[in-house]
Amino acid sequence: MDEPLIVVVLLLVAVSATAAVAVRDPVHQALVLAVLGVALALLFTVLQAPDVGLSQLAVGSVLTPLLLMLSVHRVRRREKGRKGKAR
Amino acid sequence: MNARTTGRVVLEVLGWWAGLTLLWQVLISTADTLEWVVGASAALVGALAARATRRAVGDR
Amino acid sequence: MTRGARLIVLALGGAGLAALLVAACLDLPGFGGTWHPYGDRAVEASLSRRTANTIASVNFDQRAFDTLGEMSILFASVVGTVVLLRQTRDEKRGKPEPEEVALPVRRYALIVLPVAVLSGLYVIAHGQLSPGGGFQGGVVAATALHLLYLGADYRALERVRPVGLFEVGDALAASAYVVTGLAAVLGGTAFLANTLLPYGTFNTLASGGTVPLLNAAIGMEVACAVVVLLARFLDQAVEIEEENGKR
Amino acid sequence: MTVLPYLVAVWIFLIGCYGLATSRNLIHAVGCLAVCQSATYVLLLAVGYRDGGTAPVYSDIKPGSRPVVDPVVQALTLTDVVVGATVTALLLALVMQVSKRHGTVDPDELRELRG
Amino acid sequence: MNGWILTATVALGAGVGATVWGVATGPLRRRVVAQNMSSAVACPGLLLLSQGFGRPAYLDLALLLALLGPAGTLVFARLLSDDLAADPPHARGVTLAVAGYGAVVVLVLCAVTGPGRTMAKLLLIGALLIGGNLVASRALSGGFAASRRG
Repeated sequence: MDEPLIVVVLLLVAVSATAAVAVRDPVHQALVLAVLGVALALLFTVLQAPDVGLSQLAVGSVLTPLLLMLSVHRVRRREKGRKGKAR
Repeated sequence: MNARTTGRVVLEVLGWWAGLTLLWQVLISTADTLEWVVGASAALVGALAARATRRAVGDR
Repeated sequence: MTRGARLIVLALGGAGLAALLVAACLDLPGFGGTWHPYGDRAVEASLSRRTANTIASVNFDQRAFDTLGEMSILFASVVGTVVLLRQTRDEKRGKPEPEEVALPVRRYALIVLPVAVLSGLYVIAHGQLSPGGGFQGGVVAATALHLLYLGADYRALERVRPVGLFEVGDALAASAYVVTGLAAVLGGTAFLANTLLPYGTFNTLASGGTVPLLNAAIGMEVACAVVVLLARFLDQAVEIEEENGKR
Repeated sequence: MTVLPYLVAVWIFLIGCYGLATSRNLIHAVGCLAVCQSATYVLLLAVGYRDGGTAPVYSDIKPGSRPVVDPVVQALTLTDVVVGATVTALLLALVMQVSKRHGTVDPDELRELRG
Repeated sequence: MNGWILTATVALGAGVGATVWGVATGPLRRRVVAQNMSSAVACPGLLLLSQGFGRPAYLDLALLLALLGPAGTLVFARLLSDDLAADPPHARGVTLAVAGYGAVVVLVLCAVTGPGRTMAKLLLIGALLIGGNLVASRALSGGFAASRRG
């Protein structure tokens, strides 16, 4: 009944998942993963699973990007500190 | 903390509490007594959080 | 193994796996079919216990033991993270610097934070009625608190977030779940069986027997767990410095 | 159409595995693992879907008035989304430890350090 | 399939498709704007879907997205403030256009549902969505002064 809608959202998810892997920089990947989270939440809504959609929104929009970005921040700061010391 | 600041703090928390209880009533679909009780307590938590954050940001 | 050889092995394995998975997909019951024997029975069981949200009924009533397992994974990974990211002897704690934040952003954070906390509590409290539940609402309420870090700075967040209390809350919520399960055993039935409380009126807050209780326990558990996790990550990213003398 | 959602799940899983194997940065690898995880969610929910069905949540519709989708797979998925996020956090904590001990997060460089 | 779902299909396909493309390519300043737009476009889509499926309960999803989407953008604005200060994004036109789209969707749905709790909820979601996205895009273009953090 809602076939075109399901196909469109499925394709959005597939494309953004591919982009999340193809993008090699972790900061850029965190940005793509945030969009993938939104796309997945849309897919779950379309597949009539609002509970799962809520779960995905709660986790994917803030929590996962925040964790990834904090790790990147930490690792970068460390590398910068090492380079500064070596100089 | 003198009486005037205490009064202002109480007023601020009460304002948030009333506003958030109203908001709870918007979110739910049907209201009964238990719903009001739960909503009022959740709004109280929110109001205290609002007060605490404002203080944490304010006096530095 | 060189990079090239690794890619060849990956391509071979990937192609084999892809072929098997596609073959399996072609044999699955078609997408959108009408044959859902478990689903139909789960809906019936949920309605007989007057739980409006069937998914909450599956999670906290019919498969409550499975949720206990999920909760222990969550608990274990939080404990693991806390142990991994503790402050070691060669690290010192620096003072986080105050941040310059544009006024509209700060005002937005201060206004939306209570609203987001309330929405998180609403999602938890209405878990057995409308879409939502402890897992989702817990994450929302915990994330809401971190708007203070995003809209002001880490020092402000530290003032309103006693991590020790949240650690205690995490443990208390986990044991509350188990205690609710054991209460059913004391009541003369099986562990986590939903026979203790009256089922109530359909589609009201008190319906569903022990489902709301377990739901609230999970909500508290998840909220505390996320706060503790993020506290460790923020400490590492913002506060903890390494000693200069290292290596 | 009857297999497209399953094939999308397979594609997401395989592309995630590819990223995991070729990643040059452990943080990126953890992100790829999150992509792999989402493949399982898509597969499970696709299995539970019913044409013309709606969610079995009766807060705003009458029971029995509309066909409903399978709640069991949804319950499995929704707990895993949240638990998966905390497991991701655990992996990221491991990555931070690796960076502290060895000063790099490139798997190839780490191999050279050990060997 | 009814008109609401058809509209949602077109809007989501075009809008979210564009943001996926925007977030996967180009300079950092375009990627963060695309990330911000993804929640701003998806939220009205969820409202349309809720109406199209005839399920007011699905509005909770839009509510959470309106609350948390801008918070997600603030994460990036916060932790990338140094990079963004060197090359600040300017996306006033896109932001206003998407905000207008959100406002139109909310107003149309309000007109259809009529007064009541659902309408109040819709207006709340609309206010949070538009306010949040304007603030988030303000935060991206210089909301956090570039600091000396590492």
